[in-house]
Amino acid sequence: MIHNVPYLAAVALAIIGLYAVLFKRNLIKIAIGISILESGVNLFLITLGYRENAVAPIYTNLPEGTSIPEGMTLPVPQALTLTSIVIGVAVLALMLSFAVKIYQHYGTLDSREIRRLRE
Amino acid sequence: MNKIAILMVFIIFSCALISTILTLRPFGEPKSTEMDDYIIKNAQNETGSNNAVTSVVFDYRGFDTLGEATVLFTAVAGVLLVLRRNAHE
Amino acid sequence: MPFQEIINIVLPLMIVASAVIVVALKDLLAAAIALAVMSLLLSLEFYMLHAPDVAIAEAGVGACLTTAILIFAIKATRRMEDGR
Amino acid sequence: MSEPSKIVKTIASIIFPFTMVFGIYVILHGHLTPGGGFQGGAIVASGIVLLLVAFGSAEIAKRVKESHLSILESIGALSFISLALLGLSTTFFYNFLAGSNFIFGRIPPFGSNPGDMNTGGVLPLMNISVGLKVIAGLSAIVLVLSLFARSRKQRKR
Amino acid sequence: MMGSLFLGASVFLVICIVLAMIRVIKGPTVPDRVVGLDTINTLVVVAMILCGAASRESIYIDVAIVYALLSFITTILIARYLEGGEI
Amino acid sequence: MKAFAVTAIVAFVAYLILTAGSGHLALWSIDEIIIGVILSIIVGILSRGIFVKKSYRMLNPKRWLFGLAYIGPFFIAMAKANLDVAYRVITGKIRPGIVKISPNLKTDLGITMLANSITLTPGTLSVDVDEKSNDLYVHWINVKDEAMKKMPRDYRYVCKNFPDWIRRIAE
Amino acid sequence: MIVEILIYLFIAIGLTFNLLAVIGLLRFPDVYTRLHAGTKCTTFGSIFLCLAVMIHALRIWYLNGEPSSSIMPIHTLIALIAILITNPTGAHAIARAAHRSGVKPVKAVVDDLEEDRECHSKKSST
Repeated sequence: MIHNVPYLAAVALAIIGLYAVLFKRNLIKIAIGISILESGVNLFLITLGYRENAVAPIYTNLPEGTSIPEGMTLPVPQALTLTSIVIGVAVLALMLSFAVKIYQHYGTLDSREIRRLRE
Repeated sequence: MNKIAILMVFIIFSCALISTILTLRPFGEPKSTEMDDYIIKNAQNETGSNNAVTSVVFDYRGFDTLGEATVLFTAVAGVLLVLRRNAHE
Repeated sequence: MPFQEIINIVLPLMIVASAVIVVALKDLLAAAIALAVMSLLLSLEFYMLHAPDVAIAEAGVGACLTTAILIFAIKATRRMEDGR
Repeated sequence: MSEPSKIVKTIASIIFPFTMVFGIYVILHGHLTPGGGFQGGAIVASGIVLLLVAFGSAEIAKRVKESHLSILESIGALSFISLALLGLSTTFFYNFLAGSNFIFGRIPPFGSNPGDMNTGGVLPLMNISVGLKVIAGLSAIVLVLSLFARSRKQRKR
Repeated sequence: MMGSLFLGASVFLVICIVLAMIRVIKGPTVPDRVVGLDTINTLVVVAMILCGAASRESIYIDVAIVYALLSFITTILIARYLEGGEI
Repeated sequence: MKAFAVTAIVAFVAYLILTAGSGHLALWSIDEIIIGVILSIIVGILSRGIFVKKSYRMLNPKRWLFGLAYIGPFFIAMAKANLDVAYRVITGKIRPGIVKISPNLKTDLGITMLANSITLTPGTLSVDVDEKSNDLYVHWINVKDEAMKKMPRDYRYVCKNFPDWIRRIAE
Repeated sequence: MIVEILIYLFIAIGLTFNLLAVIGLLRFPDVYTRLHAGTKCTTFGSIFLCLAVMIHALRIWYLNGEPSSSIMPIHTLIALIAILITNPTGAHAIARAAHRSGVKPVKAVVDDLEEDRECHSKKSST
């Protein structure tokens, strides 16, 4: 169980992010919560691809004595995480720009207040 | 009423996530599929690139990168659309 | 390698701690700083898990761009989470 | 009150070219060392944030116009898709340059090797095109947000 | 031999990071937190270099260079916001 | 044009240092050098007015020799600084204050080097700089009474003879 | 043999100063004194740790003799130079921002900057 701490941390990050999304009322805090959730997913994917006593799947100046399929971490989860990170920053920028625009219109960032003002 | 529903959703999701973790393989010993071994062994010959991750990103799974580029483009267009008119006023 | 295991136990706990701080802080600027710390430690964790590609991406995006975007947004709106 | 201090300005002007060199290095060596189009693009965009912080947006407006950014983004997207289309005789995203002894067309020996720039087939070209796209997109986001924040502040006064 | 030495040193640095995080958590004002962030930046760069040397991978050190260059930008960005200038 | 050339050459050298060890042509391979030339032209165009402003004073190699010689006293002062901070961390004896010194340096590079050296040497930390007269405001962790007597404070108490060194290097 | 002793010595010095920096960060009373500890000691400690790595890598280069083993010492040197340039500047920026946002030094004997700013504001107001 103690060795599975990275998995637990990934799940804990996801739960914290979910908490922020569901219970916080500030729009910027909600965006931050989504960002944390996404970090949890990234950590989970990378942790799935980790092999003990292995190095990254890059052949440039590989240390001597590395066995080729077993001595390397899995490349596919890393590639997926790579695309996920750039998508994350783009989506965060989009969410924040919406939040800024909403603040300009309604003068508040509170989600419930905005819902009340809209009616 | 609304608050109770949100709390229920939160608790159900958390329980699902935690119960998933308990059934996973131990840390550091992944189940290596045939695909991963194939990519690690043959990436250098087939794509000529030393970095297996780059060859996965742009060659074996190029469609993912295409989708990612589309999402990036859409997000940038959205940000410009939302904010730019205001900057000119 | 016991050292590797120690690192892999301590770092995730710190990441979770900083995430808790991010959610708990009322000052959004301080939350942005804590988010920067979280992404810093996350990048170190990726590095320790032998994924340098992802570590560079997380470093470039999390260290500079995310904080920059958040601070611009905070500047355009207001700094405290609740209150006028 | 609003100017950054002289020391920060001087150090920023020293750091900026090296950030650019390092970002382009990361983009170009994506098939040899950790890095690639996304990472290098993020680093170059961070260099633009550095300019924005140290010298203000007037300095950037002298150098980069919005039309430049949109042209860069279009060039990146178009070259990416056309590079993918060129391999269509076999499949989409087929690496047609690898092993052809043309530009970037060498195949490295199997196993550990010191790394040769002239390998990788279409991967370096794709890295460059995605890098252009990411540079243009992220810099546009940052510039527009900062302009918006500034205009909000002026209206408040 | 040398590898485990460098890894042990980086474990020590990670413990230093834990102590520096206490300042980020406690810090009464925002500048205190930024000081903590700055210290953690330097410690993380050094820890990355040590781990790269421990795993005998020379290409890993690029990540440390990226961090050393970019963390500076975050610091002066927050400093600019704090002193109230236009960013 | 000269600014462009200087920037491009600096970028080229930086690229060469980054890619050292790639081939057998005295550490570099021919591909890297070709790509380095293209890259240095791009970087030169991008940052032509930023890296080099107006003065070309630093092109003189004598200044670089002085800069190398400056490392010695600087490193000794830095070691002293750390022992000093260690002493204050353990005992907790501090007597802080912000003092103003006028080192009479004219160029931006000189004042930047002085401020960074002051930050790394014993007990001092540069807080602010006057934009016009280049006066430095220094946070001093252990204010000495001798330094407080005259109003234009004597900079020798704060930073020894570093301004003289820097005058030789950067002015 | 002597090289190994040198590496051990440098790592010990570096770790000691990094630990001192963090303790100082926790013990000192206000922002400026914390910056003293957090900047000087971490820079000094990282110089020694990087030197240890560089000596180790240079020895490998000397024993091995291939040009590709020169990558590690050179890149470590670049990272060290980046730390050396950016760290004091960041400290300066934080100190200036803290002073402008109104954080006063605790138990200060003298504060010339505050006096000068008050003089300046009086002059401009009258």
